[in-house]
Amino acid sequence: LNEPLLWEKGKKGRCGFSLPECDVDEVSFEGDLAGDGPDFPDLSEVEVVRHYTRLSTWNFGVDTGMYPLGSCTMKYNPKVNERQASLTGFADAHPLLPEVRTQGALKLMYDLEHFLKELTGMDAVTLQPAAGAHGELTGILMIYAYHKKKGQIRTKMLVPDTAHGTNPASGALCGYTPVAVPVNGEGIMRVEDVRELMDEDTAGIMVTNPNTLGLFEENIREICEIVHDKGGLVYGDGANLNAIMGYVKMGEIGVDVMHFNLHKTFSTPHGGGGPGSGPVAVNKTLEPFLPVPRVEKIQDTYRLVTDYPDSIGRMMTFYGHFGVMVRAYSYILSMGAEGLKEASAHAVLNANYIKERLKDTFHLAFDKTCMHECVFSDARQEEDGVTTLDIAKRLIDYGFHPPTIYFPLVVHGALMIEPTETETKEDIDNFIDTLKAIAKEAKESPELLKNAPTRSKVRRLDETAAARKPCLCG
Amino acid sequence: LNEPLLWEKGKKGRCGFSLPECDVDEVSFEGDLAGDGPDFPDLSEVEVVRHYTRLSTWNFGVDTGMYPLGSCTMKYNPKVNERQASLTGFADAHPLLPEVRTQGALKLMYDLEHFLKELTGMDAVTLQPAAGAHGELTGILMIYAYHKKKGQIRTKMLVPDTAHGTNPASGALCGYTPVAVPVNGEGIMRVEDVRELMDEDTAGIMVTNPNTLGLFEENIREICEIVHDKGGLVYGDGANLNAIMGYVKMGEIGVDVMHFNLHKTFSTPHGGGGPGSGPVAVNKTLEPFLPVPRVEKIQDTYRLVTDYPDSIGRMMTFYGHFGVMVRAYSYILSMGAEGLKEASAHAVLNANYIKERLKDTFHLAFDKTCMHECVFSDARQEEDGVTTLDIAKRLIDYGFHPPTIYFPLVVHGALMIEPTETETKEDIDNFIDTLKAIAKEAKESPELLKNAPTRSKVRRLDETAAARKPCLCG
Amino acid sequence: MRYLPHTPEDIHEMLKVIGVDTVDDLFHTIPDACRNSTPMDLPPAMSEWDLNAHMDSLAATMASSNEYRVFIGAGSYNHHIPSSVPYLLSRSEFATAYTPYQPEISQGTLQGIYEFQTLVTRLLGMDVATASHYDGATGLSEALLMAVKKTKRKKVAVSVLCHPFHREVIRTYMDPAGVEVVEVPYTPEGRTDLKALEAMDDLAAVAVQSPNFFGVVEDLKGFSDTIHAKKGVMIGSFTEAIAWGLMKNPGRQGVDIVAGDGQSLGIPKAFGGPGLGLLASTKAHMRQLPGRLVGATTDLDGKRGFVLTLAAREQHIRREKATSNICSNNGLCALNAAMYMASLGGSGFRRLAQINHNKAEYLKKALAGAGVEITFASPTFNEFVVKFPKGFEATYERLLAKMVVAGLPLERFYPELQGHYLLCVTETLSKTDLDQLVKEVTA
Amino acid sequence: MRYLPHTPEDIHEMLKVIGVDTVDDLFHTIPDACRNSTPMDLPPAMSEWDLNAHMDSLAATMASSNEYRVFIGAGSYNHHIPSSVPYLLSRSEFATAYTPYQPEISQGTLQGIYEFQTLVTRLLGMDVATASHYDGATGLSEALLMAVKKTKRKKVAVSVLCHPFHREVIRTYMDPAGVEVVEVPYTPEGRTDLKALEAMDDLAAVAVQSPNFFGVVEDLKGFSDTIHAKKGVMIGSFTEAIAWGLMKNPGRQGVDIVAGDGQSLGIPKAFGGPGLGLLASTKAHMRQLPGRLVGATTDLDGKRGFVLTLAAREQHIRREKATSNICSNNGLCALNAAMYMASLGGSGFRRLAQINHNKAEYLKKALAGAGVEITFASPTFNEFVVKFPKGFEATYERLLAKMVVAGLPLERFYPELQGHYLLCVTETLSKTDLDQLVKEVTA
Repeated sequence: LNEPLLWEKGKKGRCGFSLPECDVDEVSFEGDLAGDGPDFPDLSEVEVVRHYTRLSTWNFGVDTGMYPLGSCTMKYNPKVNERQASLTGFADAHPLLPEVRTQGALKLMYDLEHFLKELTGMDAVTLQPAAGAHGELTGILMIYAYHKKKGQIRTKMLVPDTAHGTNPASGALCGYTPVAVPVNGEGIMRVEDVRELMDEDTAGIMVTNPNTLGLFEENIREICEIVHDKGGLVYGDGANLNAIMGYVKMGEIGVDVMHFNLHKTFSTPHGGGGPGSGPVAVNKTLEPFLPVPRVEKIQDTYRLVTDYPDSIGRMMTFYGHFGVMVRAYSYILSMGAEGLKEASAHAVLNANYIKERLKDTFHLAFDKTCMHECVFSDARQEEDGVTTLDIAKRLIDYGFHPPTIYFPLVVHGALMIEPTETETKEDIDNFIDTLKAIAKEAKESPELLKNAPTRSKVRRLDETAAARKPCLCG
Repeated sequence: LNEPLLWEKGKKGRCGFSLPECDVDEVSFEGDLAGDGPDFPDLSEVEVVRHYTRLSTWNFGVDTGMYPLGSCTMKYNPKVNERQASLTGFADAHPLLPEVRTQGALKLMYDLEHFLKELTGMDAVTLQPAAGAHGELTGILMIYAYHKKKGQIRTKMLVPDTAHGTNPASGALCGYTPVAVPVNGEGIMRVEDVRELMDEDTAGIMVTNPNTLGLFEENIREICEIVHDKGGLVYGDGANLNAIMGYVKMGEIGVDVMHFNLHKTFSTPHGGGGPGSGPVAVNKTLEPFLPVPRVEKIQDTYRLVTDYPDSIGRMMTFYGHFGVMVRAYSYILSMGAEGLKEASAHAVLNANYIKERLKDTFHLAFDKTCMHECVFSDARQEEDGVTTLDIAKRLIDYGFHPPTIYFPLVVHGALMIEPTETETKEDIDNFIDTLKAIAKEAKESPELLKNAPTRSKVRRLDETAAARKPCLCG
Repeated sequence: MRYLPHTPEDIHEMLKVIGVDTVDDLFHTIPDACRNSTPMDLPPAMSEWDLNAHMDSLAATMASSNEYRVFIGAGSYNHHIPSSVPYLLSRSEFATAYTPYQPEISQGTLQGIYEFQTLVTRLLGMDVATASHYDGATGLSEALLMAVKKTKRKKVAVSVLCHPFHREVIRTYMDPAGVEVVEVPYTPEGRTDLKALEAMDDLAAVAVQSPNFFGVVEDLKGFSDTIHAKKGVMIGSFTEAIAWGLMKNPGRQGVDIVAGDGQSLGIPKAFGGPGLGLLASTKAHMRQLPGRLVGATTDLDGKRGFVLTLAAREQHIRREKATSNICSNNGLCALNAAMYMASLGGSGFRRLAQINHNKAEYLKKALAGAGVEITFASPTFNEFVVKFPKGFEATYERLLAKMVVAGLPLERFYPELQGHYLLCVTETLSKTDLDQLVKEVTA
Repeated sequence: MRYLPHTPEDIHEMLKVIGVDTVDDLFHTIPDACRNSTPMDLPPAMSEWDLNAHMDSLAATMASSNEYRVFIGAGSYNHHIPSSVPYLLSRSEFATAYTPYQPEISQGTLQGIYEFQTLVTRLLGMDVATASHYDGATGLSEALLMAVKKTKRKKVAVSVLCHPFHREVIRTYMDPAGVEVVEVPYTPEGRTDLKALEAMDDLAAVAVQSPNFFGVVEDLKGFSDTIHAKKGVMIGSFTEAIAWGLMKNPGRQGVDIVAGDGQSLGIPKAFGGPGLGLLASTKAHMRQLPGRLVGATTDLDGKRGFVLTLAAREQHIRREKATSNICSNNGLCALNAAMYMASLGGSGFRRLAQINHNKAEYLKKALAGAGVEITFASPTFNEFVVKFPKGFEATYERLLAKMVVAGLPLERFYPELQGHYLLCVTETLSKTDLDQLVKEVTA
């Protein structure tokens, strides 16, 4: 079933909205500043409903099937949390209401901050950042403010070459030039490299742990010491927190500031690319620099406090993505400490199971126990002229979402698989068997992979043409 | 994507339900009457969610596209009415609460009865019947009770041969033998036929008006008079009420008792076959026989009253499908009198438009102005060996739900099309063009129709085998 | 109007094609004498927002089980419903479809109902289950009519401890069918009197509910043996389906047809409906079953698929010779129940039943300990009858003001049980709620 | 645990394949020194039902716009949202998908966002719009950074009538980038002072909000002309998108980049977020835009399809050289806004804006008539500033007790405006509500 673009439908004069009668006089809006209103198509409600219903059927979500997108933690999103977020008291609350009338929301935020501190052993949290990258920016701004307060302008930032692109990009917004820390033969950073690269012009280091190879940075404590010794600070990227809940507290291993991806680790729907939420936790050193407003409890009353002279300021108009916080808070309450630890345990179990069962079929970048994800490559399939992209597209025909591909950059032709803890053994086995079948097809009839996908709404799309002659609106 | 049966999934010990902790002592349930609990598969929440999400994608609903199923009135179901039905006060209300704590629900029922009276000019309404056929049964039981009260046992019931199968079946439950009233060359009943068939052994007549050919029974007043003269009563089948709201009041043309299909005319979702709701309206003559309890307003308090000695009794455990009533009530309030009349007007307009544009392509059973539906047949396609079934199945490949087929029985190979008022002209045009294209295919490449559908989850199913060796559970 | 897409131009173009001037011209086949004498007098159309406010105000008057502690069951039970279930049910492909007459584009509904039928047979120990009926009462009435047809006898016995409203519906259905209904009385233990049944003759069937209206678990086997000896049909019924998590199922007790109410299976109480009628039987009664049945078959390519089957029983094929007049059933409620049963699973279902039992027994014991009379000593599930002290009406009102509904007065249904109340406890009530009731009742 | 499907057997089998004994063995790569010193101290796991009750109790403390009459806008607006929109948005195919990296199975999101981009360009009269940003403040900050990069100048001017919180965010973003922020003051008419801008030099850009924080409609054209004469970039902003139903769009006023807040477009206020940042520009700035862009293309068969495009601007390709660090955006909110705009349509959008205007003007006039000072005489949309009589604090509290929130005190943001309040009126307030406010305020 096809479905035209919105403006290829409808007819002037239709409306899919219940326009209220106007119970006061008409007052015309006239003069130079008056316009004509937007040129939108006019649709009836049934047209709108069918349009988006059809569009939705062309999408693949977690409810559709396994979505092993590495470093994205596409776990199942509990339906009950949607109920909580849509409660009138939350969804229909204005952010500037008098504080006495918003105690429930403030308490929720206050408690959620506390939970995140417990999870990480950090000292203070801001929930304000809108997404992971926004949290990174917040963290780097705080590092910047910290050095500035000490009268220092540092110009560099250590960034391992396994890092997400957001790391160097966030650093750049504060004027930091990234300095690459190479990965060693074991897939992690060496102490010596950091010792060599770290100096007093360097603001600190940004570490993702476990890193994007799914490997725990075993030298993290020594690395943190080196950085601290040179007056630097350690930034922890929390994208992979789902691997270590209940096992490692970032605050205890030397991390000074870290962000969370609430939507990943705490199971809120990713919404086709957002909204996310990227709270930031800090230790005492950085606490004065947290964004305002902060939520505080003063004699049984929760308040929004802005009186922090060293604060980096506001990161968003209001208090962050409260709707996402509600879901994450609900998730943590549903799981409890044991449940969260078990989630990490099962996430790691699933990744290692996949690694073991597939390592004879696909080249394993680093053959050692992984955490919540494992990284293969197309090295063995290359000889048959088959690439990671082909393998990924072929998975679509079998009803799976492909893994993350061509990342991390340190692995040529990477296939980065993160099953998460919510997949059943049966689905994981099915996924493994499918990848084996695809590897066999790669040898025997590679054209099946080259032509894939064939069962989707569209076949492979011309991305080059899209970028060369951008057509961004209709 | 395929999806196994529930019990082909899961593993003992999983659970998709949040079992509460038990805060009281365990008390074992023992002895002869103790069992082992049901042998259900154990599934996690994600398995349940994916199972039904996938199943849903194999279905076609009104939100999917045009659903011109004759006599089923598959109009668009407003989303806002789902909100109303799920309000805690309604969804979470026990039917046996003290009346003082259920005034809102009772008022809603009371007012809905009033609306239905206004729509039809009838004198009293019961909302209790669970579905159209259940409403029919209620009506016939009242006719039976009426005659019985007069000391008469009548044995026959006039039923036009255009009637739905539920009509004779409902009559049969009260021991009435149906007597067929033939349709004339104009597609409606003749006065003479009724006069000839009606006698004092006949309880009355069951009339669907407009009838299932989509034609108004123009002689209805005379027919009613004849039936009344012989002491009979006139039953009105409200299945096709969507054609005449604001144009005809059943109570004014001689109907003594009629049912509504709330889910059809008042736009509640059909749920893949129910729940429906089949209120019954009566005139003063039959009012004493209405089912109990009845909703009454006594000094500003709404009450459920059972004290009606002539009542036929209860038709359901409680008060009918209240959840459906909420939606229908909301729909009527959203439309108002003018909106409802306009709905009928547009429904009739759409049907006539289709009739006009397709009558050169398909044989039209009765070539005259129709009401809300029109009936074609496969007479012209027969010569190419193509049947109504083939045409219907081919429509599926084009993204339309097929019309009602092989009904009414009086038209050989009938295609009964009811577009409803909520379809846009564009979709109707598209439907018409598709049917024309199919007629062309029938001539040029009939195998396309014979093989249809090809784009659905399954192809044509072996219904004979299903009935011969029934496999009704797994 | 957002539900009516036609613009004046659309209408104009369409009329031109038809060849008439106005829409009203299309109504010319309606004789003047048949036209409305007066327009419909309905409230003016409301906007979505006014409607929301209006419905909120109506709903706010209701003592919902979310706010009140409601100790009433009696055919409608307050159980927790996982959020996943209404979410899945709201998918428009399920909700806005019709009866699956076109199986190729209805496999979602069809597989869902096939699974429902299977879960019901497993729950009840039966061979076949229908795609649903309206509710327990109507299902039970149809079950009795099945027996009447099968045995060609015109008398049925119904336990007086079948739900009083079910018995009323049965009378409504049986009267014009010329079927005599006799009631089987109850014993001082709150059970249906088997001895009384033994004395009855020419019965097409006997219907016994377990747990019965007093919450007492009945020994269905005894009734099966007795009615079978009389060549009648044994019909089992129930209103609280959760009980089957602990009780021996009807199939293992010789029951031929089971007709019960499925509202407990995750369906909102919704002021009494829509609920769900469960109707199941042994193979011998399969072709007499009323209503839809879904069966497995294969498609042209040999692929598994599902269809409505055995239509030869139904009104649209057999008309007056059909086994019933039923057309629409409660399909979406059946799917709802299947989703709920799938969410619980076998292990969860049993555990949930046990929790219900624990809580009800706790209250029973606590009330007894506080001196309240527990009327019947027999084992019960979820519900039981108590006799509250004289003057309890005032306590009842006081509790109501405190948002507690302290059970259902029974005198209306059983005049001999003056001062008696039927109390229901499910997993939704906490120990605190139960303790509060005991405290208030005995205050 | 319903979210963790593994049974002990599952785990056992998997461990066997891996070749270790326990799950904890898989954590051996974590040095002992890195292990948790103490377990996490979190509340015990709650059942769904306890969680529901807990969340209900938190939500119940909030003065929701459903129960209260809230006369506050100031960046978050109370507009009616059709039930169809949250329903469609809840479809899991939209809600539970990730960023559409695999376009073949993401055409729903991609077409939806392409349509969103198009509607935004039409709303604002721009050539290009991004797939969304976090909110108005962050979008506006990024817009200023675009101008800084483009002009290589290190100074930007921001109207003091841009939302105060937006200005705070701008300062946060600009400081480490070494960009100086100067504020353009306002005139006694409540408008940004164009003359003051004329006196400023070396500006990369000026940002002006319209309607501004006082609700006053600004003449953006004047600012465009002035800043263009200085070879700077004109940035338009807004917090109330509905205003474009009546106001001349930024494109027609010479604006280069528009960065505004889209929460008004059918997105719940949700205590401030998630909302929606709208970012659009003329073609000249296209390749400097931060964030995702969806473009049309064709597939192997020549069929129309959509992909994320111009990725060379983005962090995952360009890393530190990217136009921004943004990765996740507010995609679902963008889809939400598109659904809302599609539901209203062009005609509906304009009419809705008119109704908003009518109501706000009604209140303004009624208050003025009752002797309340309307601080600025300029034309406004939806919001306006009043000076309430002395002692109004008590009235404010009295109204709060009556479930009315009588505007936002402005002194906190503009110390010179002591006793002044910003009042907002949308279509959600009835004449009765407005009359009540007037009556109480002047009582």
